[in-house]
This record gives sequence, structure tokens and C-alpha cells, in this order.
Amino acid sequence: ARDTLTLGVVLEPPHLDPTAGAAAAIDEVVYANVFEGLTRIGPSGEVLPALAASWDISEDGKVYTFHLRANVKFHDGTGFDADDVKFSLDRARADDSVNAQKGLFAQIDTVEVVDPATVKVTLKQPQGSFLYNMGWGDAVIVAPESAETNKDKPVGTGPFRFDNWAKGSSITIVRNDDYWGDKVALAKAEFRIIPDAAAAIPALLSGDVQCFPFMPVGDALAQIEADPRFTVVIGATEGETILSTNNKKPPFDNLKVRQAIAHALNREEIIAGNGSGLGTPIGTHFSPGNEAYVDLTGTYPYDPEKAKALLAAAGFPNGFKATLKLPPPAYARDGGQVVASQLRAVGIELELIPVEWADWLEQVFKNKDYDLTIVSHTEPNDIGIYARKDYYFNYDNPDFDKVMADLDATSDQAKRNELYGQAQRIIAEDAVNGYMFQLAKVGVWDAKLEGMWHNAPVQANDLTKVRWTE
Amino acid sequence: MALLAIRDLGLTIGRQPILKDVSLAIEPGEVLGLVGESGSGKSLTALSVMRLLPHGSVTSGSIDFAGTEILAASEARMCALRGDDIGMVFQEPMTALNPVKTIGEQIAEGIRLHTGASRAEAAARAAQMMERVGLPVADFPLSRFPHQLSGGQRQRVVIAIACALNPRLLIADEPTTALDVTIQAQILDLLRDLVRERSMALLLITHDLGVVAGMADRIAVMRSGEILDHGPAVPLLRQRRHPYTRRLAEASAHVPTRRGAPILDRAARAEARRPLLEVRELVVQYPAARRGLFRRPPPFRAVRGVSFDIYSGQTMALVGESGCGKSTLARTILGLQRPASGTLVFDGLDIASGDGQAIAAARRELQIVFQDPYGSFNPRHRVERLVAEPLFLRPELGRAEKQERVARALEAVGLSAGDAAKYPHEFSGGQRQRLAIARALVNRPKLIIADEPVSALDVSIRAQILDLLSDLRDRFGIAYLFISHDLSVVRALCDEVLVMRQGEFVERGPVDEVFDRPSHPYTRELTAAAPDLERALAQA
Amino acid sequence: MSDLAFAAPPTGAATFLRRALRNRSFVTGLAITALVALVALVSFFWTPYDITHLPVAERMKPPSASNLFGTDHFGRDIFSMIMIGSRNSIAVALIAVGIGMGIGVPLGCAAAARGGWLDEAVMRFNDIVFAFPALLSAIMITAIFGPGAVNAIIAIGIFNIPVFARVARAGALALWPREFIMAARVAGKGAARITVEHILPNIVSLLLVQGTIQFALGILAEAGLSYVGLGAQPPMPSWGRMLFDAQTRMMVAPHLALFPGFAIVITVLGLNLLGDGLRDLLDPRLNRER
Amino acid sequence: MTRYALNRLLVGLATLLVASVIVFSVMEILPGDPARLMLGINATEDAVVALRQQMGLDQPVVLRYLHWIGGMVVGDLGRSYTYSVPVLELVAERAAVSLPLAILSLLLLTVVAIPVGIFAAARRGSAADAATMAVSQIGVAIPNFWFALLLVYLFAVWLRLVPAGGFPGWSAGPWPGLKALLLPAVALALPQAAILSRVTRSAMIDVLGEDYIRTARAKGLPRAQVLWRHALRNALIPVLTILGLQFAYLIAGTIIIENVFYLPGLGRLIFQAITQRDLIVVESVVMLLVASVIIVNLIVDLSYAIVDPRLRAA
Ligand SMILES: Nc1ncnc2c1ncn2[C@@H]1O[C@H](COP(=O)(O)OP(=O)(O)OP(=O)(O)O)[C@@H](O)[C@H]1O
Ligand SMILES: Nc1ncnc2c1ncn2[C@@H]1O[C@H](COP(=O)(O)OP(=O)(O)OP(=O)(O)O)[C@@H](O)[C@H]1O
Ligand SMILES: [Mg+2]
Ligand SMILES: [Mg+2]
Repeated sequence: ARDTLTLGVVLEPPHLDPTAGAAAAIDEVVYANVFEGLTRIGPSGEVLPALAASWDISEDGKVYTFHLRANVKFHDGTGFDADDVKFSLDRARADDSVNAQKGLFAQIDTVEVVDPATVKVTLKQPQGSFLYNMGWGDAVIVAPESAETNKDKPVGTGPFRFDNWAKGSSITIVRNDDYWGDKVALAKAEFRIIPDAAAAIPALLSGDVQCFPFMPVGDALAQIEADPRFTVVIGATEGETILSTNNKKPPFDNLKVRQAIAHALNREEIIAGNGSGLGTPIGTHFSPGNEAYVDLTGTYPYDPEKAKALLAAAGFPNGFKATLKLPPPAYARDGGQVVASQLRAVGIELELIPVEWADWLEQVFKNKDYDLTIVSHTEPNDIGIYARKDYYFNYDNPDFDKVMADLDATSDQAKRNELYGQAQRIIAEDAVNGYMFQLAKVGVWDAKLEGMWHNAPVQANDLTKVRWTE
Repeated sequence: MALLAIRDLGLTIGRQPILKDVSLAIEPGEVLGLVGESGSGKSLTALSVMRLLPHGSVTSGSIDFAGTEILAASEARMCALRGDDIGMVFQEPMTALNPVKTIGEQIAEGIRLHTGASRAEAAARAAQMMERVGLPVADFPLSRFPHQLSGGQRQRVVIAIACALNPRLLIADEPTTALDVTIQAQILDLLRDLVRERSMALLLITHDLGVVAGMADRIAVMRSGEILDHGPAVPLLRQRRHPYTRRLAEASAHVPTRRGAPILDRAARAEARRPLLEVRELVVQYPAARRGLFRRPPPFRAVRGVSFDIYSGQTMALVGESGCGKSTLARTILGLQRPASGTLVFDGLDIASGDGQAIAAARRELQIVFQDPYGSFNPRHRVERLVAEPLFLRPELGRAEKQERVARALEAVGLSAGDAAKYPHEFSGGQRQRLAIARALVNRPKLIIADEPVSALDVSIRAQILDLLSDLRDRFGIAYLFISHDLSVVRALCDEVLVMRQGEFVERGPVDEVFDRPSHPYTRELTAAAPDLERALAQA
Repeated sequence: MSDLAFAAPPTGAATFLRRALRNRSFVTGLAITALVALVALVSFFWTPYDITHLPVAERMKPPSASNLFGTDHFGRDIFSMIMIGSRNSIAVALIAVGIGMGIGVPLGCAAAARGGWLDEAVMRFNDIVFAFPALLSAIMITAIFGPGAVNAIIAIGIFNIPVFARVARAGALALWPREFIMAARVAGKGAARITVEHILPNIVSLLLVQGTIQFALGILAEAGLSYVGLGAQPPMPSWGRMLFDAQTRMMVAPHLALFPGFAIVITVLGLNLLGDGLRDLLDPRLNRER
Repeated sequence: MTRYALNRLLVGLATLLVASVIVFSVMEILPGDPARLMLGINATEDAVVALRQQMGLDQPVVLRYLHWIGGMVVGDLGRSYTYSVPVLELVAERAAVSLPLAILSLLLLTVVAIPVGIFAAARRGSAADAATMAVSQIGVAIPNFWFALLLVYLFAVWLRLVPAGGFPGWSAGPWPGLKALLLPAVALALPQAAILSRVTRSAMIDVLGEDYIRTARAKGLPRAQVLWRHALRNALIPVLTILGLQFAYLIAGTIIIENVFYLPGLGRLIFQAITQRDLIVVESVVMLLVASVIIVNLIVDLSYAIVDPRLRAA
């Protein structure tokens, strides 16, 4: 049977060490395939055991004891044991760490090796999301021998080993025959880097690439769906696509102005014009796929007249001018045009400023030099950013901060969901940002392929269950 | 039986008739001179024989070459004839050779094509031919490229190409017009020898009666595409039965009348008159072309320390070969070029010093007339503006006064004031040269430098312009520095002559004295080589 | 091109017109160019639809009676977009040509008039600019200032400078030794005045021909830059930008890519024909050949 | 000849040096901090500062320029900020796509354009001439990326004759690689070929009007031989000049075309590097492209001397 697969990925990873970079593109190649953590996130966002076969949590929720799997080997042949876990966690939270998600480890107080198969992690205070956090790509376990060279030659414990990286073109991984778990069906997988939709479609149609887990398919979707050769799966991502607003900058510091913007946005049209025509409307910063999600799209329904009235009440009967900075993805560049035309209809003239990611990071994210911008927040479960004081929204609400603090101290799932609900409502009512839609994940692959993830609880292409059916 | 017989040849290009009923015949070993003014159809007659006419040509009549009807022959037949039985030499030696091929290749090419000789054989024959035209391969290896030869040498190579296969007919279209007199004489000698030793027929095309008189057995005179006069050379030129032939011959020997006596240096100095222009030890140099990024060879000295005077009303001639520095000297006097050393005093003003005011003042009195009546006017301006250009230095003049002066200048040269509104292209060559003179006159200059003012003109027009120059001198007392390589013109117009060679004067003095009793060998060579109708006829 | 190209005599307007009307490429080129210019002009006052309004529901309709060229992915009328896009294409190319001429021609004329080090400097400057293809400079410029039509203009304009400097210099160099220039110098006129009075009028036809060529190249370059996202930015419509938007949708809605592509081809074709025609009309040497 | 060559070489080097200063200074004023970009939006300030130091971004400008240029001379282009591999490696890998592409299209271009131009010149005024010139007139007007799009949909998607894009790598053998480059090369070459064929035609026509052509005809050479033996070499000079300029267009064109066909070449690399603020890669690629343009023009200058003996003496 066929046992090789060529996948298309949009972005080329800057390097292949998930513990030293934020880029989702890294995880898309190596997560679950090459590297494993103590836990892993499953296809529906659930926490599953990985290198830790099981764990115990102390009564106060502060001490986690992980029981590690035996007979695990890194790809370079060195063995895996508790020392590697301690090394990896300590390295990630060290002062000079270059881990992009140091926050994941912030609550860890100590990591102790109990015996080669047992690790005890003590937290400063209980953290409900700790096990989930350990499933992130940034928390994978690396070996001290290879930690420094993982950027180029990633060495993990996963079912695939890294084979080759033709820079700018493709990355190849091959089956790891010494894997501790079930052998994977694919002998070889090649991640072909195809940034443009324009190139992706012909590549798929001509059969060069058999699988696009996240396909920038745009308007060709209808045609591909109609083609029996392909399976098209439209799933959800963790990407809340929002009209980010600078909450301290006049006139956006005025709640009425923000509410007016919220009323002026027609989510259906924005989704239709966002480059793919796909997406789930959202009314707050939370993934509709999450069980704690509350549908708040009705908080400020589309109502241009009301928007105008609110603007007048805020002292802008004739509207005002502002800028809208648009990073490169189509949802921003295309969606931004629709947003601008909708805001123009209520009197707000937006100047569109396209920016590269680097400038977006510098100007918008770091220097908070912007009025409005459109961006998709793809980190899972990231409502906590609204509590960060230096975050680029410039949002500050003690009520919200309190909810977050409570959340951190709660591990009971029902209570947590309740708190999440409160948080969602606060930001929705404050109209902190314009909440537009949850980015859809369009996965397209050969109809004979099975085992691909349908949703994207984390940005990853877990190939462990993928096989050809013929 | 004639070798070549052209009968009633007619030619139209596009819809324009060019040739009408041209009939000519040449016997083997005979030289037929075809003369006529520019545009009379001489070249196109020759090209008809070669069947190398421009696109869109339509011929009628017949051209019979040794039994072949050329106008009806196949292209393959023509290719076999060309170069093998009929050779042709063109006017411009500078462009007649392919610049990217060696001369050896270019001579051997025709030999190989027509005889099927091997490369080595062809090269050997090419070497022989080079020898024959006076370019021994020892000094001029076959591997040279055209740019490594002088104009005269190139013309020899062209002749070698044309004669390489002993053609029965050689057509030479103005083969010497572009060359200096001395070289011209050598080329004509070469052609004459080739005709004699190979009993080749030669169709020699020229506009110079002096040249045909010395070369041709028979002459055909052409005008506007028609043969007007035709017959044995010497009687035709001596008796001048046809009025047009007479006009041509008389114009070529025309001497303008002059009212006063010639102004000679000796006499002027005796009268202690102050010269209008005093040139002393003048040196002019050009920076040599840079070789490499940093090295520059020493500059090239175009004028090497010359001294002379010109007096008011005097006509001073400056003769010499191409490239000897005549134009450079003229430009320097005009202040267009800074001399490297020496003094230049014009009308009491020192213009060599680079003093802007002195130069500006001198320029009012100093004008120039160029050789090319087509190139000396900006085609986009009207005559009024062009002729008024020198008045730029007289800002004090009002608009009306400027117009008045232009009108008077135009009238002085025989044009009408109404011509001021026209563009230069609306004038003929001779009229344009009058315009150039009008422009020189408009400022009432004391000295006009005339750089080959008549060498581009047909003989009859040349005579008119010489008359005009002479007349203006007598009327306004203008002095001329008259640059020419045509000795007959110099003799006709000038008082004194300076003979220049490689930047230096080798001889000077009153015109008749210098030309009749040249003392320097170079002057002797020059005068001997100059074709002269009267002398040729006298010798015949 | 030899110096013969200058000698175009200012024959009477009537004869010129008669000759011009007989020149097929000139007439076709002029007609197309005039049409494009007209479309651009009209677009200031009228387009079939308002393109600032995005009727997303109407997106990607094929050509029909109501939308002659169909609608784009925001439901905008493509015909209106092409009309307004012509404005952008023309403006970018024209200003870029203006920059090229405005700086290049004086440079070239000065180099020819002064010679020596200035000439050398201008030539070396040309070499350097030529070493940076317009797209490379555009990439560098947009890297600094961000993408946008203005930066496209600058990038294309910079590339035009040496082109015009070369043409002007070559033309002027061929003129300087001519006798009518000498006559002007004898009349005491300075280099600047001679350049203005005698050189410029005689190289105008060369510049005009080069200008139309560069204009056409500018339109192509603008399209290319916009196509890779370095040129005109939304919401400003530009033909290259429309192609950029169309490329992912070509299979579903080929009309999105076809019409802007045709607009570019036809405009460039028109300008090239016009340039060829002008060259024929202004170069007497070619006239003689025909 | 050697002096001429040396002279051109020196001028070329000087141009290159000035170009390097321009490139470096432009990259200096680029906004954006590569260190932050590498670490992503959630990285702490300390980590960014540490990384800046590690990458040597805190040294003075002049020092960095000298270091950069010095490294370039010995083939050390530094390390990519984002890929943290030697830039040389990165660039070499990409050049293995771009260079063959440029050369392939240059070949295609000359092989198509020059014979067509000669043919049209030889048949001047005929219907065949008029037809080829009309086609070329349209060819000149077609943007190569649009042409590329049409080609992809015609040959790759509908007819499935060639891959739609992408590059299998040379390791798979020369044929799949060439096949992948074929369409891009055609898309790049044809519009340029239209220009070159027109230039060739008019250069040939100019040369055919020269006196020495008449001399050759007078020798009895048939028209075809005159065309090949005498006219072609003389017409080659303007053709070479344009070809040299076209190489610059081809280089620029590869940047666009690589984006249409998603070829992992230098063009893609430069876009990627710019968006990632990988300055050192941008600098190196721009320098490489500029250098290749300068080198090609140097080759053109030198080939003038081969074609035209008059330059050999100079
Ligand atoms: N290719 C051509 N097309 C149209 N007319 C031409 C062409 N060549 C020459 N003529 C015209 O034919 C006439 C005769 O030209 P031809 O060259 O034979 O004159 P010529 O006697 O050789 O003059 P010159 O002494 O100046 O060489 C002229 O009026 C000229 O304008
Ligand atoms: N601009 C220049 N740069 C370098 N050398 C020059 C320049 N102009 C002329 N020369 C050289 O100076 C010498 C004299 O040239 P000039 O033009 O004065 O000769 P001429 O006697 O007028 O010749 P002709 O009869 O051909 O007009 C020639 O050898 C020429 O090559
Ligand atoms: Mg003639
Ligand atoms: Mg001279």
C-alpha cells in the first residue's frame, strides 16, 4: 500500500525547535510527530497521556507526580528518563530561556527527579490548566545532548524522525522504527511549503500534494468540494478573528464609540468577504468549540442606525477618521476592506495600512501605535491576555482581572466554565474589540486518506493515525 | 561587339522616375567616364548593371553583358556574374568593408565562392592581390581588420576584392571622392594600371571633370537621369558642344572677378599696417584617449606652434591633407578651444588668454561658415532666428533693428527678406550655404573663417558661392581665412596660402608663387596630384 | 539610432498629419491610448457602479448585462474597477516617466555638455542603477516604507532615470559636434543656453519615443509590483492588484483574471504601437526605407 | 584586449562596491527588530535583548558593514537570523533553482528570438514578417505573470502535461527538475523573446543597409550567405546589449514567476526574508542578484570585444 504522503503547509518554520520559537509552523511539522511532551492534546482538545503514562495530583492541587513510560529512546539513540524531563522543564523556565511561552511554566516552583521513571512537579499555587499546558508544543521533552541542535536537526521521542529540510521548499520526516508506541502507517511524510493560495490549488489538483491540513483555499472551495477525489473538512480553529482596538487611544477609549463599531459590523458579510467565505460568528474572545463557550453575538447586533446614534451620542455626529492596520493574511487584508466599507457606512472613514508581520509586531503589538487592526488570535484558550496590563489592546478592567485570578485558583471544571462565561461577558459588553468570527480550518486531502485531524485545538498535523485506505 | 551594352534603360523607384532612356556601351579595355552632378543618377545606373537596386525598383529597357540579359537573368546567374565577371568599387572606403572580418577573409571570400578554391589557395591568391594593389602582406598581413588601415589603404582592399577574379568589367563609383588628393592620385594610377594589364573594361563614375579627363577614353554626361552628352573624352571636353557640358567645364575652372589688388603680407608689412589677426607660436592639443583606468599617454598635438598674420580685406588660404589640423586651428581662433600655448591677438584683443570678455568682444567681429550646408542649421528654427543668432552678443539691439539686420544680410547674399520666415529645409544646398554666409555677415564681422565652404557643393553652385564671397570681400572689406583642400578653388579666390602638414606650416606665400613654384616637396606632391581639367586636357 | 534621427524637419502641420494618418501603427496606437485616457477621465465623473460599496452578496457574478465584466470577490463591478484602475496605472506610469525625464534628461544633457568627470560620473551612476532591476529597488523601498503606489512610482521612476539620461546623453553627444551648435558657440552662447535652444528641441522626438516605451514598461512594472503586493494597496483598485486578487479564484471565476489582464495587454500594446508609429514618423531615415 | 577587459572588470568591481554600500545602508534603515520577530509575540524583553547580543546586532554600523563585506569576499555570508543556518548554504540551495531558471529562460529566449528576428528581417515587408511582428507586438505587451497564470491553467491543470509548480529538487534527477522549470522558463522568456526578436530584426535591417553589405553582394554572395556571414555578426552588438539588459529583467522576473509557481528560488527567499526581517539574507540575496546583473553585463561588454575587433585594440 502507499505509505508516503506529501502535505502542503502555508508557512515555512523558521527552525524546528518548538521550545525556542512561537511560530505555529514549527508545531505543524514536529508536534506529536517528532517531539512529545508529558501530555498531549487530542483531536478534540482533550488532554491525553503521552510520555507520562499517568499522573497523580495532590489534594491541594500543587504537586503533580508524573509516571513516565519505559523503553523510550530519543532518535539519536540516547535513552529517555526523568532527568530529561527535569532538564527540559528547567531549561524552559530559566532566566535566559528563549522559550516563547515562558508563561506556561510560570507557576512551576520545583521539578524533582524521584526515580528514573518518576518526576514530581511542585507548583507555586494550584493551576487548573497545568496538564493542558504541558501538552503544548513549547513544553515538549528534549534531551540535553541534542537540545542545542534541535533547531536544525530536531531529535525527539516521537513516531517520526526528522530526515531532511530543503530550505524554502520542503521538510521530510520518516518513520521511527524504534518508537515506543504503535508503529505509524506512513513511512515518509513530506511537508511542502506552499504559501499562496494561487499555488496551492493547482498543486492539489495536479496531485503533487495530497493533503493540505490548513488549506488557503479561498473561493475555490466550492469547486474542490464538488470534486470526488478530495475530502474537504471544514473545522474550527482556536483563531478568534477580531477587530483589535486600541482601548486607550481616543476616541476608542469611549465605550460608546466601541459599541457603535460593534453595531456597525455585519459578521455575515465579513465572513463572506474574508477570503474564504468561512468562519463562525463570535461575540466574544472564545472558541465556539470550547465547552465553556457562550454565544454573545447578540450583545451588539448589526444595526447601523444604532451605531450612528451611538456615535452622535459620543460626540461624533459626522463620524471620524482612523487607521486600520492589516497584516498579510487574507482574512485581514480582504476582511479589512469589508470592515472599512461597513464602518464607512456609519461615518467612520478608515485608512487601510497594509503591514508585514514584522511591522505589525513592532508597531502594533510592541509599541501599540495603532487605532484598529485585524488579527486572528490562534493561541488556544487565550482569554487571559485581556488581563495583561501591557497587552496591545490597552484594556484594563479590575473586574475582569479578578475573574482571571479566581480562574487560576480553580481546578473544578464546572466552576472554571462558569468563570470563563463571566470573563466572556465582561469583554463582550465592554466591546473591547470588534468580535467577528472564529477562523475556519479548511482541510483538504485525498479521499483515500484517513486519520487527519478535523479540528485544530492546537496547530499541529498529528500524523500518527494517518494511513492510505487502498 | 561591346562588352556591356545598356539600351534605353529606365528606372522608377516607388512611383518616382529616376532614369530615362539611358544608353551606354563599353568595350573591353576601355574606360568610360560617367559624369554629372549629385543626384543625376550615376550610382543607380551602376547598380542597375549589378542588379543591386533598392527595394521597389522597376526597370525597363535592356542591359546586355557579354550576351547575358541582366535585367532578365536569374538571381543565381547574377550571383555568378557579380564579383567574377563584374567587380564594383564604392565611394566610401570607411564603410565599404565589414568591420568584424579580417581583410584576408573578405578578399578570399569571393575567390572561394566563385572558384571553389580551398582556404589556403584562396588566401594565397588574396595575398597576391594585396601585393598588386600595393599592400604587401609582409607589411599588411591578411589578418588585419579594416579599422587597422587608413582610408586609402581600405580603398585598395576594396579594389583588391573587386579585381580579385580578373573581372571583365569593373565599375568604380566615385572611388576617390573621400580621399586626399595625393592618395586619390595613387588610386587612380592603380586603376589605370589594372585596366591596362588585364584589358578590363572600366566604368568610372565621378563628378570631377579633372579626374575623368585624365582617365577616360570616352565620357557620358548625365543629368536628371538622362545622358545628355556622350563621346570620346578629349574632344568632348575640349569642344564642349553640349551647353550643359560647357557649363560644367566652365564652372569647374571658374575664377571670380576681384576688384582690388591682392593683399599680400609683404606689402602690408611694408606699409606698416597692423594685422587684424596675429597668431604666434600657437600650440593646440587634445587629451589622448585614456588607456586603462589611471594611465593617460601624453596629449596629441594637433597644431604645433604656428605663427601667421591676417590683414583686413585679405583672403588667406589654409590647405593641407585631412587631419593636418586645419579645423582645429580655426576653432581655436574662434575661441571654441583653448590653446595650450602661444598668443592670439585679434583686433587688439588677446583671445588666447581665456579672458571671457575679450573673447566675447572678438566674436562680434569673427564669424564662421562651415562645409556642410545641411548640418549648419538647427532644423527646428526659422531662418530669422538662425541668421540672428550672432546678434545674441548685441543685447542693445531692439527687435526691429535685429529684423532689419537679418533682412539686409539676406539681401546681401542674394536672398530676399521674405525668406526669413522659412525653415532651412525649404532651401536648396546652395541657398543654404548663402544662408550660412548671411548668418556670418549679420554682425558685420571683420574676419570670416570659411572651413571648406564649397566642397560639398556641385560645381555650378560652387562657382556662384565663390563669386558671392569675392563680392562681399570687395564690398565690405572682410578678411577670410579660407580652408580648403581643393587647390583650384584656392587659386581662384585667395591672396596668400599657408600649406599645413601635421600641425605645422611647411610653406607659405602668395598663391601663384606657391602653386606655380612650390619649394617644399610636400607642396609639390600636393599640386602635382591635384586633378585639373585644363592640365589634363593640355597633356592629352 | 544614429544622428539621422534628429533631422526630422518641421514640415508643415498638414503634411505631417497626412503622413501620420497613413501610418497604421501610429493611428491604432493613438486610438487605443486615447481610449484608455478617455476611460480614465470618465471614471472621475462616472462609473457604472460605486466601487467603495462592497455588496458582498453579489460576489463573483459572471459577466452579464448588468455587470459587463462580472463582479469581483467583494461583489464590486469589474468594469468600474477597470475604469478606475486605469487611473492608477496611468498615474503611476506617467509620474514615473516624469521622474525619469525630469532627472534623467538634465543629467544626460549636462554629461554631454560638460564631458569629463561629470560624464563619467553620470555613466557610472547609470551602471549602478541598471544593476538594480526595478523590482529589486521596489522590494527594498517597500521594505522600508511599506508597500504602496507612491513607492512603486519611486521605484519605477528611479529605474527610468538612467534610461532617459542615456537617451539624452547619446542624442546630445551626437549633436554637440554638429556645425549648427558650433555656430551657436561662435555666437557666444553658453552650454546651458545651447542645450535649451538647440539640443533639447532636437532630441525631443527621441525622448518622446522613449517616453512612450517607458510609459508602457511602467504600466507593466506597476502591474507586476501590485501583483506581488508591493504596489497599489486596497482599497485603491489597480489592474495588477486585481490580478493578484484573481489568481486564487481563476478556476471558479476566470473572468476575474481575464479582464484586468486584457486591460493591461491592450493599453501596453496601444502605447507600444504609438511609440513605433512616432518613431517611424519622426525618423526620416526609416521613412526613406519604406 | 586584456586592457579593455581589465578596465571593464575594474569598473564592474567599483559598481559592485557602491551597490554593496547602497544595499547595506538601505537594510540599515529597515524598521523592525529581527530578534523580536524570531521569538514571537509573547517573548519577554530580556530574551529579545539576549538574542540581539547573540546575533551581533548591537555593534556599530561601520563595523558590521566591514564584517559583512569582508565575509562576503571569503564566501562567509553570515548566519540567517531566522533559520540560523549559514546564509551561504541557504542561498546556494535557492540559487540552484533560480540560476537554472534564469539560464533556461535566457537560452529559450535567444533560441526563439534571434532566428525569428533574422527571419523577419530577411523577409522584410512580407506577410510572414508582418505576422511575426504583430505577434511579437502582443508578446511585448503581455505581463509575464499573467502569461504564467494562463500557462499553468492550460498545461498543468487542464492538460496535466507538467507540474503546476513546486520543485522536486535536483536530487530526483535532472529531468523532473527541468520539467518543473519548463513552464516558468517559458513564461519568463516569451515576453522578453518578443522584445529581442524585434530588436534583432531592426538591428539586422540596419546592418543590411550598410555599405559593406553591398560590397559583399557585389562579390556575388547570395542573399542568405550575406545574411549569415556578414550581417549577423554586426547585428549582434545591439542584440547583445539588449540581451544584457534583459538579463536584469529576467532576474527581476524570476522573483515574480517563482511566486506564481512556488519555486523555492532566490525570489521567494527574498520575500520570505523581508517579511521575517532576516536582514542578512535580504542583503545577501540582493547583493547576489545585483552582482549577477553586473557580471552578466561585464560578460556582454567582453563579448563585444569578441564580436567587434575594433574594441580589442582599445
Ligand atoms: N533608394 C532610393 N530610393 C528612392 N530614390 C533614390 C534612392 N537612391 C537614390 N534615389 C534617387 O535617385 C536619384 C539618382 O541617385 P544616384 O544615387 O544615382 O545619384 P548620383 O548621380 O550617384 O549622385 P551622387 O553624385 O550624389 O552620388 C536621386 O534623385 C536620388 O534621390
Ligand atoms: N576632439 C578631438 N579629440 C582628439 N583628437 C582630435 C579631435 N579633433 C580632432 N582631432 C585630431 O586632431 C587632428 C587635426 O584635426 P582637424 O579636424 O583639425 O583636421 P583637419 O585638417 O580639419 O582635417 P579635415 O580636412 O579632415 O577636416 C586630427 O589628427 C584629428 O584626429
Ligand atoms: Mg552616387
Ligand atoms: Mg576639417
